[in-house]
Amino acid sequence: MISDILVIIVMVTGLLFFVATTVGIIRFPDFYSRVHAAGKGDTLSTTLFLGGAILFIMRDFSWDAMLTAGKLLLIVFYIFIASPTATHAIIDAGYEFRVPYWTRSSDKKGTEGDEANEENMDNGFYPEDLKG
Amino acid sequence: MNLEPFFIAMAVAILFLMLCNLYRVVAGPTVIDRMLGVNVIGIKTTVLIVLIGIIDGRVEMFIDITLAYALLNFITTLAAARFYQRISQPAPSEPEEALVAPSAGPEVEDVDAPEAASDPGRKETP
Amino acid sequence: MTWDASLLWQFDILVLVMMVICAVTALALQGLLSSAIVTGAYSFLICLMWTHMMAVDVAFTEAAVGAAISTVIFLGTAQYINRWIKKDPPREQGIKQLTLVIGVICAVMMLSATRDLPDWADPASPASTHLSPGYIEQGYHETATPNVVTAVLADYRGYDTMFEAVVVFAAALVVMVLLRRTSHKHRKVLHLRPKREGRDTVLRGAAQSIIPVMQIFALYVLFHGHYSPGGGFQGGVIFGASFILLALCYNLKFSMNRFREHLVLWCCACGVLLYAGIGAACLGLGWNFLGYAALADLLGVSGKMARSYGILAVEIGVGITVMAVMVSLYYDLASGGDLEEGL
Amino acid sequence: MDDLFYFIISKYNYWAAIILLFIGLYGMIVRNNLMKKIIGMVIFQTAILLFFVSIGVKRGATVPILKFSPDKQPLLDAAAYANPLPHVLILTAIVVGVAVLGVALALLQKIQRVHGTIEEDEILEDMRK
Repeated sequence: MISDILVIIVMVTGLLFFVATTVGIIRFPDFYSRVHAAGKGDTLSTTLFLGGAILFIMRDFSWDAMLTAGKLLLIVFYIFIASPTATHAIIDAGYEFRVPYWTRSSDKKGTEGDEANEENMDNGFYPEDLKG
Repeated sequence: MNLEPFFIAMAVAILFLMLCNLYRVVAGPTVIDRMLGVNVIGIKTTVLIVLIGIIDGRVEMFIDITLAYALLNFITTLAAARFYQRISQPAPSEPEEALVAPSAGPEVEDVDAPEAASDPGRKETP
Repeated sequence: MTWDASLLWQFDILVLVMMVICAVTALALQGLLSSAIVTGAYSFLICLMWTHMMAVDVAFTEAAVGAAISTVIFLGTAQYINRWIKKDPPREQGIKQLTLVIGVICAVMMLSATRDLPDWADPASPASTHLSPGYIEQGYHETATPNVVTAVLADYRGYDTMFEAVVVFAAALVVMVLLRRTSHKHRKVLHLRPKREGRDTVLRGAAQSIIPVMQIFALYVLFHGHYSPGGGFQGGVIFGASFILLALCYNLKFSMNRFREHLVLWCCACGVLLYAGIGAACLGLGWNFLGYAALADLLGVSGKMARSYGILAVEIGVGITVMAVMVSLYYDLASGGDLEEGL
Repeated sequence: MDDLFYFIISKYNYWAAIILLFIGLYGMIVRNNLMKKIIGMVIFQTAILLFFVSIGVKRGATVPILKFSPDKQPLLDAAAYANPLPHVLILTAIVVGVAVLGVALALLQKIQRVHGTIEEDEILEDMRK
């Protein structure tokens, strides 16, 4: 009973993080902040979902269930390695192409900044190669 | 307590959020934005497969697929990143020169392969 | 009403709607890379669909192939072609509309024909009542293999699988013959990946921790295919993907030093030969081609265990061929055929 | 209302397969770019595979891997397992599909080398010259 409630709590927390990830991916204004949302929120919510699954499987103890739970732990570990690595690779590619980044418009005037970048962002400019 | 309705609700909720993420795949202004959306969809696919397994009652049969996804998922993303690193290098301006340039051969050799060179014993084995 | 709520139709409909959106997007977008990447999302969704239809072996194959191979070879090809699509020429607008009309008419005809098909997930449908119960009920007594799909794949339908392996082998040869260039006159413009001191450390660290696990997991999938989803096709694809990952994290030369091209071709041929050789050995012992029960005396086991071992040997052959073919496809397509600098 | 609901529930998978089939076919015929045609081919192919696997689904069935009772006896009830035959056919078809995709992409690279373009009308013009 307690473990069931624990499963529900963990999974609902994971769902909340996934909602936050989705909002971030849809609503954030530029590429870098979207990668930020995906890299952190997605990994954490996946970990929580799979953690809930592990708790559910471990409810009644048997060696088969232990083996399955061990495999799930392995999955969590490798997602924890692979997913941030993937976002790192994406952001590296974007940085190499100088994808324009977003700045707050109030900070725009009067401060030193990358003017070309701001112009690009305003005009919706993206490197040609990245649109293909 | 019967948790099956909870898992079904959870699976449908995750799918609905995946549908929202699909917006980034369809509309994303650049290719790497799309890549990001596909990455999120791929990682959540692993969760959904585990949930389907739990609902079916035989998770141990579904877990291998999930492990395969966990290990393979970032190959596509990595390939896209590598692709952009390669084409960010400007092509030689003189195509005639590039057509016959034999210097391209040795240059390939020393790009990024110090491990291969420093390790001649393992070169022979697959 | 006999429909069952546990079929999760909400789930199916959401996945299918997403699949249709992905398919339309992949064909409508102007850029080629975008289309290739949307096709990757399509692959994830169809894997989900197959898992939900309880086709775990199929889902496993799709997972390995869709996540590791197809998008990578799309991207590899995109390096060597024009990535920019121009607008379709206006003179074809009429043909386009005509195609649309004919397509819609055909689709409506096929949709109306679905009324005659058995209901979805009907246990009493003709496809599920004549041949397949025999495989499920007899398969374990005859082959000692709990995974019915593996038993049918390698034993009852062994010919089919053997020629599928031959087709895959032929595809690798065709790709090599099409792309290989010997003359140095037509050397293509090489885009070298820029040197990046220290910036690949994260990727290489991740690859170093993942590649060994991937290879061990591939062997597990191959040898455990009797008792869980898996088998030669899935294990081979995952093993091949480990070399692709190596090439992506370091470079093509590095991967080719580990797994040289002539060795790849030997592996391609040896897998098919192992499969056909086992079949021929059964023939030589006086049974049918691929009748593994002939090996019983040779191995000193009962007939049904001999069939189980025969299935295992055949799966190993398939695994070697598929692994080598996937690596060969990657080497050729990602380097444009001259094997010097890949993706 | 219930009848309509039952009708939709019992057929939607076939409808999805047919819709995907014609999306792929339309893309293959209409798009001018050869790579788009290849993507149309992939979608066409998966639609057929989806139809095949749909045939083998059974309500209340589990994966076609035998279950064992605690005393190691297999449960041999055909109604409890999904139909394994379509799975076998489709499993091999996917790997062959990747091989076909590889050959198609190799042809694409070769066409680009010979004609310098992968647009269908430009290739035809180039061939007429």
